[in-house]
Amino acid sequence: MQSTADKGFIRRLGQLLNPLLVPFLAIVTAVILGGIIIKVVGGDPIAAYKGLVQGAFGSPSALSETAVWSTPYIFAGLAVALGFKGGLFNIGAEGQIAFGAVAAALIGYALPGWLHTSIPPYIHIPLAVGAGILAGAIWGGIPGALKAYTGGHEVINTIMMNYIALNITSYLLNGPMRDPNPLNLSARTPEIAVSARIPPIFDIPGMRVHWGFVLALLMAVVVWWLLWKTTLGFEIRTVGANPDAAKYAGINVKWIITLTMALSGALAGLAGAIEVTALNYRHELGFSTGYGFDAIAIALLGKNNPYGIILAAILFGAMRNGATRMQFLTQIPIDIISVIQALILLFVAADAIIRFIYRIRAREERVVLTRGWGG
Amino acid sequence: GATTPTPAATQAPAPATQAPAATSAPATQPAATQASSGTAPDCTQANVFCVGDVTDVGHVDDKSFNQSTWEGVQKAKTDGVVDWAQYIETSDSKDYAKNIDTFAQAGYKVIVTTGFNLTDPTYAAAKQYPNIMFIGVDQGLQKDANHPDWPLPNLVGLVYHEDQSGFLVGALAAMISKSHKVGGVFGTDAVPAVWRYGEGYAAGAAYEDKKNGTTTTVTRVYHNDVGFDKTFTDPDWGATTAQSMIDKGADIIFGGGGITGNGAVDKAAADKVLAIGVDTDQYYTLPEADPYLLTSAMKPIPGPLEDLIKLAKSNKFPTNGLYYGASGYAPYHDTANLVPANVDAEMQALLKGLTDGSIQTGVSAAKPAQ
Amino acid sequence: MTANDIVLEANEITKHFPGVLANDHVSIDLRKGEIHALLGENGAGKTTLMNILYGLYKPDSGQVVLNGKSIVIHSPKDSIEAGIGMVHQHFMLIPAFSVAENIMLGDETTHAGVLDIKAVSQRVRELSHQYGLEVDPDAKVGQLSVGAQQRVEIVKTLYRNANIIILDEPTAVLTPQETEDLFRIMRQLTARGVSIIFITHKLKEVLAVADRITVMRAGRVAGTVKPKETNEPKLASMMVGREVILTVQKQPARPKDEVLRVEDLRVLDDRDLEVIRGVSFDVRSGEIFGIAGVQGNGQTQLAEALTGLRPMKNGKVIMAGKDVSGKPPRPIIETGLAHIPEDRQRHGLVLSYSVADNMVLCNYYLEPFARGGVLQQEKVDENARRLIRDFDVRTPSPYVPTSKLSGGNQQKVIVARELSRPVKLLIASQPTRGLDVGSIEYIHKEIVAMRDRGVGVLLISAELDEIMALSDRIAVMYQGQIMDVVKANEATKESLGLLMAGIKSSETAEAAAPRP
Amino acid sequence: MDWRRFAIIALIIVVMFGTVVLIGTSQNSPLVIITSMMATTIAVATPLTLGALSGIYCERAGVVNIGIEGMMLGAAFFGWLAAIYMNTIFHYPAMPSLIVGVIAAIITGGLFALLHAVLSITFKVDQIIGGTVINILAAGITGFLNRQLFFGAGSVFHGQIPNAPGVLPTIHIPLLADIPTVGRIFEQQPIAISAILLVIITHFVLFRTRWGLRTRAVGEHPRAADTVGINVIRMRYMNVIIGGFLAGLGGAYFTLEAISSFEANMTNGRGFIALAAMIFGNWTPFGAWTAALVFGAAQALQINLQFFRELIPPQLAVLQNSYVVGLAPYLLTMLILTGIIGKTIPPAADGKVYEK
Ligand SMILES: Nc1ncnc2c1ncn2[C@@H]1O[C@H](COP(=O)(O)OP(=O)(O)OP(=O)(O)O)[C@@H](O)[C@H]1O
Ligand SMILES: Nc1ncnc2c1ncn2[C@@H]1O[C@H](COP(=O)(O)OP(=O)(O)OP(=O)(O)O)[C@@H](O)[C@H]1O
Ligand SMILES: [Mg+2]
Ligand SMILES: [Mg+2]
Repeated sequence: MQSTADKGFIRRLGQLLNPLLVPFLAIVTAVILGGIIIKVVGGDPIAAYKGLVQGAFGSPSALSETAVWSTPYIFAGLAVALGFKGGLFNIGAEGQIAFGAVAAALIGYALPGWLHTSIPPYIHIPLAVGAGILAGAIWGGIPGALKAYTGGHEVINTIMMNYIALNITSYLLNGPMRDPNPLNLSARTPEIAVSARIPPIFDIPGMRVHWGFVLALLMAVVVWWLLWKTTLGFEIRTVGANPDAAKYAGINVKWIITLTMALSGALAGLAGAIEVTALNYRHELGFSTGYGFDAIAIALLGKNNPYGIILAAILFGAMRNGATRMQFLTQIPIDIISVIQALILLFVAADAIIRFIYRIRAREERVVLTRGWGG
Repeated sequence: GATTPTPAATQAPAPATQAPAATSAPATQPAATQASSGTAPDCTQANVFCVGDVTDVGHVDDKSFNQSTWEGVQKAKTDGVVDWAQYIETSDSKDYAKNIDTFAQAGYKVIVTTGFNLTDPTYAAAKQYPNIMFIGVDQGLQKDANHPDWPLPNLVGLVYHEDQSGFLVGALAAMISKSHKVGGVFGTDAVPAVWRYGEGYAAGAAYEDKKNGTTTTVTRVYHNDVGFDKTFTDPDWGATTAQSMIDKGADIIFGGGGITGNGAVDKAAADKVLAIGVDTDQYYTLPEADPYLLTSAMKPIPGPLEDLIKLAKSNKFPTNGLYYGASGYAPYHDTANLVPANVDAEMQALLKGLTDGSIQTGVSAAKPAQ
Repeated sequence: MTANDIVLEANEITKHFPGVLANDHVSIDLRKGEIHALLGENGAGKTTLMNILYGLYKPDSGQVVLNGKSIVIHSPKDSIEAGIGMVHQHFMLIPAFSVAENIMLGDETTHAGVLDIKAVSQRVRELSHQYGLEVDPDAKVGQLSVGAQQRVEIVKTLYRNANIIILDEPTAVLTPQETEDLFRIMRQLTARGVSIIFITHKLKEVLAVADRITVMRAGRVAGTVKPKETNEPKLASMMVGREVILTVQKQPARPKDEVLRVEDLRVLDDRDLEVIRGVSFDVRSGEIFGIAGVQGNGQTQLAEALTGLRPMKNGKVIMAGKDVSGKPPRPIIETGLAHIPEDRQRHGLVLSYSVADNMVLCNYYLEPFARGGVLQQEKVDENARRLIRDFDVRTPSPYVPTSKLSGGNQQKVIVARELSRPVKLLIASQPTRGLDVGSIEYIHKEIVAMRDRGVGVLLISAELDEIMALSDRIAVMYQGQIMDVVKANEATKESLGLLMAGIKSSETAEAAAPRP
Repeated sequence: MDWRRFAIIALIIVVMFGTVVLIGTSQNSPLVIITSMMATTIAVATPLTLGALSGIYCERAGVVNIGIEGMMLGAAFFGWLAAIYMNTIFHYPAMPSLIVGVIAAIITGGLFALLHAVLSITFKVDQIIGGTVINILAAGITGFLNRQLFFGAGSVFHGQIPNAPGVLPTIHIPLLADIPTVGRIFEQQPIAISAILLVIITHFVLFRTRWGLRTRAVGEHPRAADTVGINVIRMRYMNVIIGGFLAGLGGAYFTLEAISSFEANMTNGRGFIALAAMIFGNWTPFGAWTAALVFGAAQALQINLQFFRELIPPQLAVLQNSYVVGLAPYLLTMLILTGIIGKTIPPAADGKVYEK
């Protein structure tokens, strides 16, 4: 009697934690393997991981930096996940982030000049961030529309859009949008007006964590609500799960595909806009390299669940942030982080391996994105 | 500008291998790329002289200026100037400040930051930590709205006249080339140093053309079509581009852009065409190209950097905010026999002229905005 | 009967699938030169048993005996070597390949590693001549009619010298004439000593062609009988385990105003060929208008065009007085259309969704299921519980994914969803395909009830029996055109069969050759 | 590969070449320009062709492979590493070292492919995710090892920049290579030549042999193949691994043929362009090859336009902007994918997991 009640409780707890179990074990396994690699190449894994944890969580400012790092990861991770839910694979977050950043920067520094007046923050910030969102939405929407109306596969197209974004950004930052200050020798925009800057949460020097982080957390909730509680979310998920049935049900599949990619791009654009308005106060070439690909890992690690993505993003942010201290203390190349992250992704993607190692029952449903190239 | 000639500058022209740049290179090479080993002393102690190196986004083994800087710091350590040296590689521009801070917090006495992109974070840190000496490699600052308090007593920008180095090798190329077609393969011209190398190269060739009544076609191709992070690390592109120049009759190739340039130099050598290296004497960094490496356009960082560290230790840190490393060109090494005495003499004259300012390259500091 | 003319024997075969006992100690035997029919409702385990004999599945226990020797079949390779050939329920042909390529695949003739298509084509011609199975070795399979594809499948088995051939529901997609043709071939084969296992749901056929009949129910053998010892009702109750009413009771229709009018409709298929070539007809409320015809004569595209799933090239569609020509699905649905799609898993359901979500697939956005773009989950679940009760859908709960439901129950989910909405027109495509008599009986009742409630019904089915049992008026489609529209009570199976084969009653039966 | 497509490709290339010829003619003879542009085109096309062929083997067997980028990167690194070990540690002469390097590269590609096969065929991981894993893993491992081996504590070469054995020698195709100027085109390095041979071989294998028929069957309708006794899983494994070998050879091009050093992420997305080439080529070897040539020509265009920067007439000033010209290959790819240059039809079961 008593024991059966316990069993029931434990089972329910198990059901509650099961989705987290595999990713957790994947991380553990990856970290262990990473440690072995460090050992093999003559480093001290314990010291390394100690440095990593210290650097990520060891002090208030460390925590703050981890949050700063996590912010774009959350946005970008949500972007990729939203695409996945709609059956679309957005590898283009990179370019969408860059475009979001450029647009936000432009509105950030140029708008007062255009209007010949200063703008109050509560208008200027939304405008700048909004511009970033819009730019990202366009940059994501184009491959979306191409997929919907011509069948051009979004995987290739978003990758191409990354390169195109790169060329255009390079052109803009070397030409029209280049910081005119004669002493500026690098390809970057002028600093954005103070009225366009999102303030840090605490005004303590060295604590850079800003309201963008809070916005990222809120955005996760919004995305969750959109996907699971609204008719639009129902339509996105239906198109993702079975486009034919969606069409049969009267859903405008082409439009939903376009919209999904646009929303995905918008989230990525938001990531760029926040980096500019809350952190760098300008856009600079060479910023945001690899976020797009990390975002894929984060979306998968988070199982396309907005809340899972928050956790995954913080994990990745912490790793990237802690890496500095790890290297400072042990001189172990930062690249080990990439290896560990790749291993995590590997084990999460092929959770069968983890289930095999730890003897866990298989679950039925499986992420399926591939629709072949035709469209 | 006020130039502080260094041994490298004055002796580089001397043929054969007297140039410290040359002789020191093999010595430093093995040590140079070693990371610090052993355990760190407590740098907060006043008597422990620690130097930290914050790289630009990239690696200390980039065979380019991140590496040269670290070599300089290492050199200071091996020469006993420094008790402990350490580097942090930046993986994202948003970490510049944090990485500098990591050293500052740990009580390092001198912090070296590499690359123009760290200019502002370095300036900010210098103001925040007045007792720490900061050396900004490639950071040519002036007093302006963003840097009102410049020059700071604890901040020096180590800068170079890359246009002069480019000018020198350009002149040499013009004098040596048989086909009077020479090429240059560079990273993106959005980076001022690269631009100065490239345009200096052309200017030097034009200078000699005027002198000798020759007409040399100088083709420069900058790698602008990829990400900032890729433009200096795309050797395949460098090789392809060099190949294309060689196909059109170029008989000297200047590889001026980190690893992208290395690709060009390698390719030229593979095709038995003369090549010119960049930044350091690449005779030691691209051994496979040695037989065809005519020279390298030098902006030797280790020497001047060590000097600066010494000055910092002996509290004679320059206060004018700028410190010019010598421009120069590397010895001809294996190709010395291709360089007639008169050409060599002309080269030494040019170096002298450039150094004392009697010869101007006429190259702007950076690419004018489009 | 002596044991030695038993060529193939399955002993005590047992096979589990997650949640299902597909075969439960099944034993059957096959004699030389006989046609052994295998009968049974959906999921009774017929295909599973055959897949085991053919080496696609491994049995959990039991063994297979070939010519008296117990053999182990690991893969189709083994069974092919053992002389077993199988024509699958769903054809195993590659549309992009030529007939010859399809036939030689897995058993290629090569010269120094290079394929010798000529030799194969030659061999195929010989076989098709020998057995009167006409197939063109150089044709692309994608271009062939279903009947022709089936002939290719049979040649495929003969090409591999099979002397035991398994035919899994071969007649489901054939005209009466094509079926007759198939039976002729089957008899020819048995005359040459080939033994055939013949699976079907159609009792008439079994009685017509089989030497012995084995009935399966829920994974078990319910019994083996001879045709002369039994009749349709007996077989039906053996299959289902209870009495089944094989005929549909219905009062004569009382048609009222027109709910659907189609004028000179022309539609292209995916290969841009015109597959609906000027079709016109009308459907009135309170009547069932049946469209008979062999698979692939445009019925699929007709349904898709009428429901907005496929663009129309030309023509007019008036639904409930509104012109909906070329409109996308939603506005058409909103004019009062219910649609039971031909392919339940592709169009009708989102298999990963719960039963509840699938039951609002077409009206999730309307009150009360949504307010201001926000889903009202409790209303959705409520609706599901009601429909599951009313339509007696066999599901553990409204929340299980429909992928977990059985074929028939999946179909019931769709039927429940479509028939529970207030509509003026019901388009039902192949509503009972692949379902067992039990389910068929149920769905037929619902459709008739719908009619009597004054809904117009457009019934598209390849099952002539179904069409004749339900329809008030019958149109026969042949190659994208309507051959004729006849009153159900005036139509005979033979007359319709001829029309389905493209022969107007005026013409002579000689022309009734199967299409090339 | 339909003729319309060929015509369009030819046209694109002619336009690109023509532009440069017109601009540069005052400085170089058209023949010289065309020759050099062709040389560039072939060089750039080499890794793309091999990558695309790799994709063709995988996808004709029904396995989508976007991990080609990672496979090439990994192969570039380990091939180069093997060559250096042979040359510096075991003191073999350059040539054998290079050959060992190429073999190592091919094997590396095969091993990455094996991983992809295990993930996407055995563990039934979504194939695009599998490919992404390969890409991220390859970038991480090569970056880390490149660093760890050549630099810092525990580095094999004690910080010495190891003396790479150079690059594969140029082969002069007799007679052809002796033609003045134009002969240049026929002086190619082994991998470039083998790429073209492999196009022909692959075409033959796919459409003339038993292996090819079965491969295509498995990619079109695996169950059908299964029912005639073809081992679907095995066919898929084999073809994915063959694809890996080809990607590996493509990787070898970067560090053993083009230049003699390795850099982090040096493949710079060429693996993805290769995929685009495969799709543009409609999953046929010759189609993919010609598509690769288009990308090659686009890069030749870009290089040469900068080359003749000063000569570009003002009305074409836009061509002076290398960023704008740089867009060409990418815009072209997207245009191609819209299908306006003829619809491309992937293998029916491409990307679909096969469950018995
Ligand atoms: N691959 C499978 N995995 C799990 N269950 C299966 C599988 N194949 C068949 N089943 C189940 O096994 C049972 C027998 O299926 P089978 O296909 O043999 O029935 P059947 O008699 O052929 O029905 P039908 O007349 O619809 O073809 C059914 O419950 C079916 O759902
Ligand atoms: N492919 C499959 N994989 C796993 N389980 C299956 C599969 N197919 C069927 N099943 C299980 O087998 C059970 C019976 O399925 P099946 O479709 O054969 O039922 P059925 O006998 O055909 O019912 P109906 O007569 O209503 O079609 C289902 O409840 C389902 O859980
Ligand atoms: Mg069934
Ligand atoms: Mg069956």
